[in-house]
Amino acid sequence: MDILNPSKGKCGAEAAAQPEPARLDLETVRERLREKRGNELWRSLDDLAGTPEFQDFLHREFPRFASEAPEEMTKTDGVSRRRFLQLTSASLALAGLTGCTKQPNEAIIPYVKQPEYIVPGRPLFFATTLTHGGYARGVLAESHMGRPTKIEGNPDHPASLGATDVFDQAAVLTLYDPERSQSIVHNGRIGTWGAFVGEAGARLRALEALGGEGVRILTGTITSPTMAAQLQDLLARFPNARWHQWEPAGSHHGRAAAQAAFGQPLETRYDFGAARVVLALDSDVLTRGPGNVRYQRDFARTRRVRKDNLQMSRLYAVESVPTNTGTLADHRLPLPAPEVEVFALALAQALGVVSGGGAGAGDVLADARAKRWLPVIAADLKANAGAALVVADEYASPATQVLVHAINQALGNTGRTVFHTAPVEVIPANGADQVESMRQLVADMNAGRVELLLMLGGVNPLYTAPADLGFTQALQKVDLRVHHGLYEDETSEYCHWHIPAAHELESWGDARSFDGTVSLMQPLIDPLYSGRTAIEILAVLFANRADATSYEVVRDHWKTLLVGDFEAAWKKALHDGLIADIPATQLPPAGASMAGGAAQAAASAMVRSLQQVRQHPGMVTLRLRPDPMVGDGSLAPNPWLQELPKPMTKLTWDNALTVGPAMAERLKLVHEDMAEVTWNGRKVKAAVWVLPGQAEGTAELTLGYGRRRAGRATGLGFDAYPLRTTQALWNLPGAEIRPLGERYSFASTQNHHALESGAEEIPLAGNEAERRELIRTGTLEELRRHPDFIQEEREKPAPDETLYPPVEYKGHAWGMAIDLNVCTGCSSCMIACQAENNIPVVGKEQVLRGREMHWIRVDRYYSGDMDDPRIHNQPVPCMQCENAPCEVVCPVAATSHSDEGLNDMVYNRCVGTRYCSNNCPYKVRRFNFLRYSDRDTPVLALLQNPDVTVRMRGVMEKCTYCVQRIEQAKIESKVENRPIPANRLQTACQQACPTEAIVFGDINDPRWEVTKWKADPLNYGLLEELNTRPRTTYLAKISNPNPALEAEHGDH
Amino acid sequence: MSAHPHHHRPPIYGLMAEFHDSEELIEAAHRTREAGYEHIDAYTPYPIEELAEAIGHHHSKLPLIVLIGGIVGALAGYGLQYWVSVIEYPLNIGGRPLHSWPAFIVPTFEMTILFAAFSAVLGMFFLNGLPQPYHPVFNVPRFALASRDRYFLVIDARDPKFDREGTRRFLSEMNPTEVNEVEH
Amino acid sequence: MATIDPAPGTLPKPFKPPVVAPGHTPGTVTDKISSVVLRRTPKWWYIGFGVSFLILMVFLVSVSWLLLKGIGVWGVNQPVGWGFAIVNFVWWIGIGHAGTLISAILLLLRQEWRTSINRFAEAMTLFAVACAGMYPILHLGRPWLAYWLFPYPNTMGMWPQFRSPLIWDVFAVSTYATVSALFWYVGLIPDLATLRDRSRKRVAKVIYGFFAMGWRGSAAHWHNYETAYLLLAGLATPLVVSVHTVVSFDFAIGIVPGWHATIFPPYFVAGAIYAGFAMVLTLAIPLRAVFGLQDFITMRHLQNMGKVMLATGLIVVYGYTMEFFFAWYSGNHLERFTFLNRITGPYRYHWFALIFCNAVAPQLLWFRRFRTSPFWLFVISIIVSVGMWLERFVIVITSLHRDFLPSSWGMYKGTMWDWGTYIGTIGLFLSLLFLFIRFLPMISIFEMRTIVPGGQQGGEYTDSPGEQA
Amino acid sequence: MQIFHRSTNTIAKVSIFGAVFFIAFFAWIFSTLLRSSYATGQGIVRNQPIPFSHVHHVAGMGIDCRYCHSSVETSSFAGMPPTETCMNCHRQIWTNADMLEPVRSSFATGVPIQWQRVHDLPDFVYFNHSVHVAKGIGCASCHGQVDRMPLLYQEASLQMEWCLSCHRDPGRFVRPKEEVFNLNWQPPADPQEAQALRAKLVKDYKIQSLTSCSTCHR
Repeated sequence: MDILNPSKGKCGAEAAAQPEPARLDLETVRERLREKRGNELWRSLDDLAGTPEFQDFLHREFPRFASEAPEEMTKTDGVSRRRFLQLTSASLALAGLTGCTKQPNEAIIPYVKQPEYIVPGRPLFFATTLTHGGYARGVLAESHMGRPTKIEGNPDHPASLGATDVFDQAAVLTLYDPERSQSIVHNGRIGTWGAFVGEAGARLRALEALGGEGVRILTGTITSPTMAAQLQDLLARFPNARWHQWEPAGSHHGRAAAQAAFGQPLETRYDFGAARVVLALDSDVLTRGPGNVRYQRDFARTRRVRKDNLQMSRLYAVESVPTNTGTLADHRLPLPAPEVEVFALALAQALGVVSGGGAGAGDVLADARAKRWLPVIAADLKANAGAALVVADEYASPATQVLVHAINQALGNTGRTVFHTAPVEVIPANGADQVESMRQLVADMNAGRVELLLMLGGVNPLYTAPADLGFTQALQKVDLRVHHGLYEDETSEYCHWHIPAAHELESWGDARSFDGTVSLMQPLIDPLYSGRTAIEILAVLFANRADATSYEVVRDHWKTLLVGDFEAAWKKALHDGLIADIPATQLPPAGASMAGGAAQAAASAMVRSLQQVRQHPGMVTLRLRPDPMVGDGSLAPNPWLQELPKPMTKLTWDNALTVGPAMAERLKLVHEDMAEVTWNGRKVKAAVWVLPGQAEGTAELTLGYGRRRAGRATGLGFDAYPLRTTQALWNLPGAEIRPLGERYSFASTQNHHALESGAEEIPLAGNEAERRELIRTGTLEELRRHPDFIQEEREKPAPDETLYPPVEYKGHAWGMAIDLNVCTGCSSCMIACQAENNIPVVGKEQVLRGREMHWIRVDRYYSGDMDDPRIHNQPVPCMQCENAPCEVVCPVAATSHSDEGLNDMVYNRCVGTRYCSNNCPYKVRRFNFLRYSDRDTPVLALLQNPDVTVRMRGVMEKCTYCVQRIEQAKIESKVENRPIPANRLQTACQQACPTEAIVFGDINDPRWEVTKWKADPLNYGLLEELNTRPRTTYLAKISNPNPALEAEHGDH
Repeated sequence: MSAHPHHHRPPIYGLMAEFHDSEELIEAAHRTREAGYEHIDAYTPYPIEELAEAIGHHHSKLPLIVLIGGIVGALAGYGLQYWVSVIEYPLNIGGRPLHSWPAFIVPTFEMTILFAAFSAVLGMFFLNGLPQPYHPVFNVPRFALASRDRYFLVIDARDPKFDREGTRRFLSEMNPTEVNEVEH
Repeated sequence: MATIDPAPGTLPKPFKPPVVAPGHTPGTVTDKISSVVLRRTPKWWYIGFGVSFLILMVFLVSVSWLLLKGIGVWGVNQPVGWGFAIVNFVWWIGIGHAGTLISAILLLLRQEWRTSINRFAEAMTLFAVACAGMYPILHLGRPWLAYWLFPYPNTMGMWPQFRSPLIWDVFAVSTYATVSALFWYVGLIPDLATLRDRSRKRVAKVIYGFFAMGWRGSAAHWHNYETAYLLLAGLATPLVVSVHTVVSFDFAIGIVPGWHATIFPPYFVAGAIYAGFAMVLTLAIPLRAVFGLQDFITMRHLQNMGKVMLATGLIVVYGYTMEFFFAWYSGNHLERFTFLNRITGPYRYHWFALIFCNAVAPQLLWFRRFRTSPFWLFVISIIVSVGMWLERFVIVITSLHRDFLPSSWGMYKGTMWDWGTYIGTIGLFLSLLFLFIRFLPMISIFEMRTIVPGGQQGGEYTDSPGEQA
Repeated sequence: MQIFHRSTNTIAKVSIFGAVFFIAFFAWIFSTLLRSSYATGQGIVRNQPIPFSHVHHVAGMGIDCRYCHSSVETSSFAGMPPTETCMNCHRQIWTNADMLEPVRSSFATGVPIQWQRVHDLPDFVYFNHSVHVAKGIGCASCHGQVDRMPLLYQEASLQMEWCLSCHRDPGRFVRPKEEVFNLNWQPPADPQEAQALRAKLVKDYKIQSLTSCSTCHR
C-alpha cells in the first residue's frame, strides 16, 4: 500500500524547483531510494551517504551533524544522539525483507564519537511533552539509536500518570510523515530562511517606528510560559501590534461561562476520584479534552469492583449523542440536544439553585422519562452533596455551564470535586474571547489595517475560521502573509511565505497541562524536514536574535525562574519532563465565588431560548463537535488516526452525519444515504450514519474532514465548517436535513455491511452477542447478594472433559485480564499496539473489504431498543488459547505454543493458508492480503520498532502479547540473574490504557496483579465452552443502578 | 524371454502360427504343451484367462510385491510423522500430545496406497520384462494384427524339442491361417 | 447401484439396450475407435481447441496478476479467509472422483458397461485433479513457498505439521493424482500398442511405440497385466473414498459452526460421485454425438449414469437434511444460528438455488422419459454441476461470514480475478480434454474387444481387411 | 515390422532403473548448495575499508574482545568500536600509516567508517549477545578462533539448523563464564571430567534448552 507515499508528482516538481540540481535534499534522496527495498535500501542509503552531494546536503540541512556540536551542548542535552547519519546505522536492527535464504551484504556504521549513555541495540527513554489544543501532556519517548519510535505516558506527569490518549500515540507518525512540508515556500517556489528573515525583518523595522502598527500574530491557544514571555516582550516593543488566538475546538463556551459566572475566564477541572455520584450532561468528559487521560484514571479507580471491594461510584449520563462516557453510565437517558440543557435548568430548579423549583421542578421538561428521572437524580446528588459531580459539556451553551457551576456550588462540590484555577492558557491583552478576537482581526484586515500577518503553530484559519467572517477575502488585503506549520494547508496556499514547523518531538519548548503543571519539551531528533519552532521565529524576528535556537530561548527563560542551582534544577526538570514545586510555575487557585444572579440570569436566558426551540417541534438540532480521531482537522493527515475506528461508529477514513434510528425513519433516510444539511441558508452535503442510541431531533457532524489541501487527507469525509458561524459554534438548532437520493459507502471495521447484508445486522449482532454471553454483566446489588453469580454462569469445561493429557506450564505462564467495568472504548490500546508492533495502515478501500490490521480491537455492541440501547465496549486481543484451534490446522507449524503458553506466530514460516484465521473463534488474526507495510519510503523505515519484524505480503500476523517486551525482560533478568520484578513488564495496550483496564503478567506467580484479577469472582473467558482455554480473560461489567430507577431498564 | 547370449544362438528365433479365433489358439496351445514343448508363447489382442495356463504360466508373484510395497509405505509414512513430531522437533501444537496418532493415520494410509500402487505398476513391468521396444516377433509383418483380431502361437527355437521342419509340420497340423519363421 | 443391470451374458431386455450395438467384432471395434485418432484432424477440433485455449489464457492472465499483486486481488477477507479458490478446489476434486469410481469400483463390481466410458472418465479425473491441484497452491499468501508443505530435510530444521488437514490434503491429493495417472497409463498400454501397429506415419509409430513399451500381447504379460490392473483398482477404490473424506476434513476438523460436522465425509463422497457423473454425462453426450459413438456409449450407459446420479443425489439431500437436524437437535445455539443464517441470512438465495439444483431438479430422473433423453440428461447434469459448486460456496462462505463473534461478521464477494481464475481452469480442463480425444483412444479398445461377439465370449467370426483408414 | 533397434531394450530398462539414482543425485546437489558458503557466506572475506587484523590485535596485542565490542555483555548488539576507540591507540602508534588513513579522516571529518557486515542474520531473527555471554557461551563457539583470522570471516553457517543444534543441547558448548572471552579455551581433555563440568555449569547458570519459536522470531 502506498498510503503513506508522498505523491511523486509533488516531489518531482520540488526537485525541479531546486536551484542547482546537483545538490540534494531529502526529497531527492527519497527519489533515489524509492525503488529500493528492505536491507538493500539501507545499503544504498549508506552508499549514497558517501557521495559528495550528500555530504554537502548534510552540511546544509544538519550543520550540527557535520561539524561536531559544542561540547557543552553535547553534554547537557546530547544533541549528538540525534544525528542524522546514525539513523542509517539502524540497519543493525531494522526490520526489512523477510523470507530470503541468501543475505544481501549490509554495512555497519559505528559512531565516530560514541555518546556514553548510548548502548547500541538498546532503546533510551526521554521525558518530553506533547500538546493538544495547546494543553500539555507529559510523555516518555522511546528512542532507538536516535530514532523516536514510540510514545509512552510519563508516570510522573499529572496529566498522564503513565497513560496516553490516541493523539499522543499518533505523534510519532506525524513526526516522520513524508507529507510534512519540507522546505520554505515563497510564492509557491522553494525559498530560503535568509530571504524570509530579510523580507519580514525589513518590514518589521519599517513598522517598528509606528509601534508595530499593522503587525498581527495569529496563534492557537498558547500555554507555553516561554512563548508568553516572548509575546509580552514583543507587545512591549510593538505596542500597536496585536496577538490573536484561534483554537477551533477550544473551550470558547467554557471561557464565556466562567466569565459570566466568576467575572474572569477561570479554568475548571474535576477530581473524579472524590466523586461518588457523577452526572454527565451531554459530556464526554472522560475521553475528550485536555484532562481526559487523568479523568479516566481517577474515575476508573472509583469503579473497580473486586471481591474485597464492593464499592463503586454511580454515573448518570443524559446525552443526545452516545459517548464513551455514556457507555459506562449506570443510567443513560437519551434526550434531544436542547432538552439536555433544559434538564440542567430543571435540575437547578429542583435543587433550588434558581427559582421555579420546588413542586414545579421538572415542568420545563418535555420528555416523560426525564420527568421521572429528575427527582431521583436530584435526590441522589443531594444525598451525596460534596461528593457529587455534575459535568456539563464544555461545548454546551454558556448558560448551561453557568447553571452547572451553580449546581456544583450549591451542592458544595466546588473545592471537593470541582476546582477553579486561573486560566491555564495565556490570555492576550484583547481578551479571552477568541471568537471576538477573530472578529477584530478580520475587521482590521478588511479595513486594510494589517500589513504583516504571522500565523504561527499550524493555525489554519482558511479552513477553521467561522464561516460568516469571510476570513479568506479579508486575508487577501494583507500585504505580507506568513504561515508556519507542519503541513502546507488551505491557509499556506494564500500566503507569501510558508515556514515548515518543527514537530514537537524535534523542538525545545514548554507548555502547561490541564492542571497548570509546566511541562518541558525536548527534541528527540534534529528536525527531519528543516522545520523551525514558533519560539525561534519570534526570537529571530522580534528579539533580533538572528541565530537564536529555541533551546537557548527556553533555557534562558527558565534561568530566571529556576531558583538555586540552575544546572541541577534544569537537568532534573528535563529528566522529569516537568517543573514541579516551584511557586513561580503554579497557577493561583481562584477563589471561585459566583457573581450573584449569574445563575438566575442564565436560567431566564435559557427559558427564552427554550421558547423558540419548542416553537416548531420535529426541528433538528445539528451538533458540531471535534472529531474523536482528527480533532479540528489538524490531525487529518495522520493515517493511524484516520484508520483508527471511531469509538461509537467504528468508522474509518470518514466522518458522518449521525442520526438516531427513529429520526432516520422520520426523515426517510437510511444508512449511507447522502443528505443535505441546511442551517440559516448555509448548506453542507454529508452521508448519513444511523447511530443507535442517538436522540430524536439531534444530528451530529464532526469537524476536521473535507480538508481541501491536506495531502492524503484531501477530500476525505465532509467539511462541516461552512455551517459554523460566530452565532453558533457547537449546537445549530433549526437545521434541516434532506435526502439527496445519492449513496455513499463508509468503511467501518464492525458490521461493515449493515445494508448489503440486511439493515438488521447491527441489532442482530447486538442481540446475538447477548445471547452468546460475550459480555457478562451484573449489578452491584447482585454481586453483593451473590458474589459468585458470574462463576456459576460460566460454561468452562472441566479439565477432564478432554481426551488430551493436560500440558503443564512450569516457569512463567503469561496471561492477561481485561476489566470491562472500566473500559471506556477510547481506543488508545489499539493505536499504542499499532505503534509498538509496526502494524501497517491499509487504507479505506481495504478496510471496506474488511482487511484492517489492528491486532487489538475494541468491539462495540448495542443491544435492546435501538433508540435507547445498552452499549458495551470489549477490547479483543489474541486470547492466546492454551488449546489453540489455529495451531492445529497450520500445515507448516508457523504458529505453535511457546514453553510459557504464548501462541507464537512465526511470520517467516507462514505460507499464508489463512486456515488459522478461519479456525480462530475470536477472529483476532490479521492477514497481509497485499504488501501493506510501506518499505518504499525510507523515512518511514525510521519509525519501525526494530524489535518487531516488519511483515511481508502473504503472511498472517496477530497479537503476540508484545513478545519482544517479554523476551527483553527475560533476557535482562537472566543477564542480571534475578527474577522479573512483578507488574513491571507491560504490554503496549496495557501501558497506554488510561483506565488501567488491562493487566498482563505471569499467572503462575501470585505477586502479579493479573493473577489476583483472574482469581476474582468476576473473571470469565470468552467462548469458554469451546474449551480453547483462553489466557486472556475478562472481568464482568458491573453497574451500580439507582434502585429508584431499576424499573426503567434492567441491569446495564 | 529375450534371447540368452551365452548358450549357442539358433539361426532363427522361432516359428509363429497365426489363428483367426481365440478358441483355436487355446486348443493349439494345449496341444503344443501336450506335445512337450516348453518354450512357447501366445499373443492375443485382449486378455484370455485360460491361455495363461495353457502355455504353462500359472500364478503371478505380483500380489506379494504389492503387499510388501504397501507395508513399506505404511511404515515409512507413520515412521516419518512420529520421528518429526516426537523426536526431531517436538512442538506444543494447540496443547495436543506430541504423538497425536489419530492425526497420523491419514498420511499413513495415503503413503500405503502410493507405495503399493507404484510397486504394482513397476512390478508388472519387471515381471513382464518391459519395456522391450524391440522383439523378434515384430519381424513378422502379420504380427501387427495381434493388436487387432488375430491370435498367434510362437514356439521358441531354443526349445529342446524344437526342430525347424518338424515343428513347422506340427504347427501346420492345427490348421492355422499361416505359419511364419520369426527372424532374430 | 442395485438398479444397475444383471450379470453379463444374459440377454438385454428390450427396454434395456445393449452395451454395444450388435454387429461389432474385435476388428470393427479396433478400427472404429482407432480411426478417430488416426484419421486427419477435423476442422471443428481446431475451433474447439482454440476456444478452450483462449479460456486457458484467461487463467494465465488472472494468475499472473494474482502472483504480481498478492492474494488481495481476490475477494477473501476477514472473516472469510477462504473463497472461490477452496470452493473450486473441492468442486474439481469432486468431479474427478467419477472417473476413478467408474474405472475402479465398477470394475471390481464387474459392471462391464463401464468399459466404453472408463477411459475418458479417467482422463476427466486426471484433468479435473490437475485443475483442482492448482488452487491450494494459488490460494496461499506466498505460493512460491508451497513446497514447505512437503516433508523434506532443510536448513531450517523445520517439518510439516501433520495434525493439519491441509497436510492430509497434500498427501491425499498428490497420491490420488499419481495413482490415477498410473492407472490410466497402465490401461492405455495395450491400446498404445494398437495405435503403434495401426498408424501409418513413422513419427506416430515411434511415439506410440515408445509409450507402448513394446507391448505385444503375450499371454504371460496379459496375465500379470490383468493382476496389476485389478490390484490398482483395488487400491484406487479406498483411495478415492479417502480423498474426498480428507477434503471434507478440511472443514469437519475446524471448529467453525457449519463445518464441524461428523456427517461430512460420507456426504462429501456421495456429492463427489454425484458431481462426477454429472460431468461424465456433460462430456459423454456431446462426444458420442460428434464421433458417432452411439454404438459404444449407448442409451444403457446414459440411463445407468442417470440412475447413479439420482441415487447419490438423494444421499446428498439426506446429508443436507441431517445437517439441519443435528443443528436443531444438538441444542447448540451457534449451530442453530449458522443454519438459520443459511436460509434467512444474506446468502439465502445461494442456498435456495443450491437446493433447487441438487435436490429438486434431479428428481426428474425418476422418470424414464428424462433418463432416456440425452437432451434432458445433459441439461440436468449441467444443473447438478452448478448446484455442487453452490453447495461448496454455501458451506465455505456462509459458515465463515457469521461465526462466533458478531463483531467480526463480514460479507464475501468474488472479484473479477476470482472469476477469471475459476473460468480459466475450465479452459485448462477443456484444452486437455481436446488434446486427449485427438491423440488417444477415448474408449478402451482392448476392453471393448473382450465384450463384443467374437471376443472372449466367442461368436461368429467375420473377416475384415487388415488396415482401413 | 520393427520400429526400434535392439539396443533400445537395454536403454529403456536402464533409464527407468537409473531414474531413481538420478533423482537422489539432484536432491543431494540441492541440499549441498543450500549449505554451501555461497548461500551461507561462510569463510568469505569481505573487503573492508581498513584491512583490520584480529590476529594482530587479539593474538598479537592481546586486546580483550570487549575493548572494541563494548556492549556485548549488556546489549543484543555486541557493538562496533567508534573511530574514537581506534584513535585511542593510533594517536600514538602508526600515526601516519596509509592503511589507517580512513580512520584518521573519519575522525577528522566526523564521517563514520563503513564496515561490511560479516555476521548477518535475517531481519526476522533476533539474536542477543548479552544473554549468551551471561550463560557462558564463548565467543569462539560461534565466531571461531577469531584470533587466527587475519581478515575476519564468518565461521558458522548461521542457518537455523545450526542454531537449533546448540539450542537443543546447550550443555555441549557451555564454558565457565570467566573463559567466555578466552578464544583458546578447551574443555578438560578427560571426557568424564568435561561431562561433569558441563553438567555443573548447566546447573549453575540455569541453562535451559529453548526451542520455542518466539525465542528468536518476533
